[in-house]
Amino acid sequence: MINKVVANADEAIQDITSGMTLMLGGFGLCGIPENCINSLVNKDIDQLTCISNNAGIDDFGIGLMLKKRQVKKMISSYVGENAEFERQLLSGELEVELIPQGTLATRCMAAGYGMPAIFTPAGVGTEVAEGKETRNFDGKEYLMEMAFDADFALVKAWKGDTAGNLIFRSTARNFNPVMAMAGKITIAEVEHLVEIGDLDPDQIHTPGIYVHRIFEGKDYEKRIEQLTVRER
Amino acid sequence: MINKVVANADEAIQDITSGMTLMLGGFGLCGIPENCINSLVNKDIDQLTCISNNAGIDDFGIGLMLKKRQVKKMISSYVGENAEFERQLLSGELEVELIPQGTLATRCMAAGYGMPAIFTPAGVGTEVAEGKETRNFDGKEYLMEMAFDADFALVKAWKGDTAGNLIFRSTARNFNPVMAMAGKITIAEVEHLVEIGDLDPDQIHTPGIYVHRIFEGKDYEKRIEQLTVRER
Amino acid sequence: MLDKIGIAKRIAKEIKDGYYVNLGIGIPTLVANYIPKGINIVLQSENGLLGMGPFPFEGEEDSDLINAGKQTITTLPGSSTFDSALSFGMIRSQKVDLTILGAMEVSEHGDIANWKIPGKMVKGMGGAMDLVASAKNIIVAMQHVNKAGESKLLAECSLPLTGVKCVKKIVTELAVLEIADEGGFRLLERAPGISVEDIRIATLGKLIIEGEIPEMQL
Amino acid sequence: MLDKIGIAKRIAKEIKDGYYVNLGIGIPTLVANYIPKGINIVLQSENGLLGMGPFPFEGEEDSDLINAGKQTITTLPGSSTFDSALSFGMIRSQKVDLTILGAMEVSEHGDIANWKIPGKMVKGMGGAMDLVASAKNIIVAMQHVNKAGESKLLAECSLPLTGVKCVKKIVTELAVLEIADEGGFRLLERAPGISVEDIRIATLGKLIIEGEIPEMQL
Repeated sequence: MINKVVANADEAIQDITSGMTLMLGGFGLCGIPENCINSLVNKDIDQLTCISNNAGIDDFGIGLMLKKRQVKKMISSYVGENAEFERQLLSGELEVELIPQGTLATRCMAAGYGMPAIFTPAGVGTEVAEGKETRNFDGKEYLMEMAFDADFALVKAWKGDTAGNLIFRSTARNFNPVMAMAGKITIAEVEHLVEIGDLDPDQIHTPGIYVHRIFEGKDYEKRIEQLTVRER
Repeated sequence: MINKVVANADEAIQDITSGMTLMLGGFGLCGIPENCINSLVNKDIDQLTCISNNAGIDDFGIGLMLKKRQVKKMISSYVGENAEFERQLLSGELEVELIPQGTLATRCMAAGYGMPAIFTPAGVGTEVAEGKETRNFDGKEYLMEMAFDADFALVKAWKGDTAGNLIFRSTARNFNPVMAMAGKITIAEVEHLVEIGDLDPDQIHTPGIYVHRIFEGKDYEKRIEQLTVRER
Repeated sequence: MLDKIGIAKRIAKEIKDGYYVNLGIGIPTLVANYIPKGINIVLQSENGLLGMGPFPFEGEEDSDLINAGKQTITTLPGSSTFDSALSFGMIRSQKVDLTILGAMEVSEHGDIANWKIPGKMVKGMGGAMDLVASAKNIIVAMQHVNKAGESKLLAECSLPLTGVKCVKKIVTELAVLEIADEGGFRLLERAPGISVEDIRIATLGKLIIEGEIPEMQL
Repeated sequence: MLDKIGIAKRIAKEIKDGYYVNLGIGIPTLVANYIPKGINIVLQSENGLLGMGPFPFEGEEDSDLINAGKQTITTLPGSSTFDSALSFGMIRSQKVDLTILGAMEVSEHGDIANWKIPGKMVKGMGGAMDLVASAKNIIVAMQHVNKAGESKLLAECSLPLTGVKCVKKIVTELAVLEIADEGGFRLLERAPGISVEDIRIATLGKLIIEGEIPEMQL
């Protein structure tokens, strides 16, 4: 069997080059591919287009790539939790395409399901609809939105096996499974890499056919963006 | 909380009436909603349209409904494993619409995902494409296929909880999850009905929001259509 | 006049037993605290969770378990997790019974603007456009007038839209109103101590007043 | 001339290490038995399984575990199950590297007919139309001529089509042929004991013969 297991993030991302389009899983800082991001930051590449729901914070996640000026364009639904992002955006150094969160998720899913386009009502009648084809089904208007085309998808799972099968944990699942399905090459970093046969086939969220490289990440910080607690 | 749990199949299907469109999960005889089918057979209704990948065999599954002449139309990808089906088809008593298996699954999924139509290359250039809109994306032709609209979806799961969350077992999953998402009213029969909290939230295949009624089925036969074994 | 908690309490009365509900950030989040006794609902968080529970006790927070506002939360028995595509799938297919969210402006046709102020840093629409375009029942929780004293209930929104013809009901510190089919804000209830005239003054869009307008019961 | 096992053995040589493969019913199923040593593949069954194993031992069959031919099967370590929509999703998105299936007719443009004979009971296309429309690499395993002695390699298919311009390669009891970009069956290999002339006689569509045609190695 072709070996999908690589030693670490550096090896996994070695052929990512300047100008490529990357998908990065996660919602806020939850479930982001920390190891891959750190390796990207240490690599001499730029002009990247990043498809990711958010853009990290100043000192963590995609924010680190922004600080190193590696990102040409962000395609996201909600951004601007960090000062450097705002500075680059206002100065015109960074291009941002804001799209509805469900559209973002569904355009990933469309790629993974081999559907070239999907219809969604999100954004009808708003500036999101500008330049897009609309279509009426049963009296309701929909926008036609195209499947994404990404060179690499970088995702983070809780467990994975050497065949590339992935299991996510709680809401750290978010965009990771749909992006895993959508990359031309998909790299999965996992907290626990196990042997084939160790995972229950019925519990796998992302079948290994969608995953090209996998490694066990290290030193996960898993930062919390908004710590909210209640009184005991 | 509104109680989704019903006592048995008779109660679950009590408001299914003649002329309705039903989705029935299963692939061959694997994962079919046996209890619901048996209750339908005992009910004085007919003129049903059934969306189901297959049509059962003479003495089991949807074949029993055919024998009672309850079915006006089958929408399936592969049929005719039983003599009565063939007789009704050739005599014109039964209408059959054959559609590609992936198209069948994806039209269910489209309904569950609130997408009015999807694009698939399956059937382009064949008689399946007749009367359908085709569209070229990136040099490849696709058919536009519409989401299904079913009054009821009848599915069978392995485990379920009282909130309607479902877990399927092995390849008995097949069409069940996508049909569960697609019914206006979805009825789930399960081998094991458990309390909320007994299932791991990360392992649920069909979230309870899609399931309106649930009951623990009884006397499952789970027949095997093609018993194939190897020498020890 | 209602305070934020009053608005949340009044909206809570709109919720029926068994509802699946998506709550936006701000006042909508407070609604969860005032669900009437005997009513059980399931909260959907669009980042991939059904069955959201309260904030965790200190020290029990889980970085893998957050809501759409990125706050640490808990799950309740019967909860389920799923990916973002399925999450918006259930929103688009109208399995979520009620969406409650805030707004900067609402028009008398039910248009809503709540994501962008030209000239200011735009953070994005998140899931708001999907929610308003899909939900079968949308209640807006907001102040009747903005900080500059201008009405937020207008003939047409002046800000970039989030969605068109989608809002069903609006609860403000002054009133409960519904969008009439023919257009216009139909006044349903007055807040305690608020007169119809107070509401008329604070409403720039077409206000429809039919018969006696009762004071709301909380 | 090859028997069915010979055809399966020859096709097995087309399979590369790490391939995800979907095998149709009949001769294609036999291919799994002749995968060369050192080559590991993963079999996809379109009813919702990756990592299909051999038939179970007697008494170990599981009614919940079948393949697309409804036969009882087993799973191998590393397998995964999923619903039918995802199954065809991975087929449409070309994650399945190779599809091997039977055919009644193939045209010199790569069209395939394998699901319907007018006037006979039609059972349906199952997943065949999805597979042929989506797969990036399709090999047809079939007899060169039908039972009436008529060629199944034609200028145009006479039977209702399953898919157009999709077949890449054909392995029959007589030959290995590929569909040329400009149309036509390009002869690649002869079966043992079969001459180019034998193949020419059995092929009604345009046959392209370039240079020496080697005998196939099994």
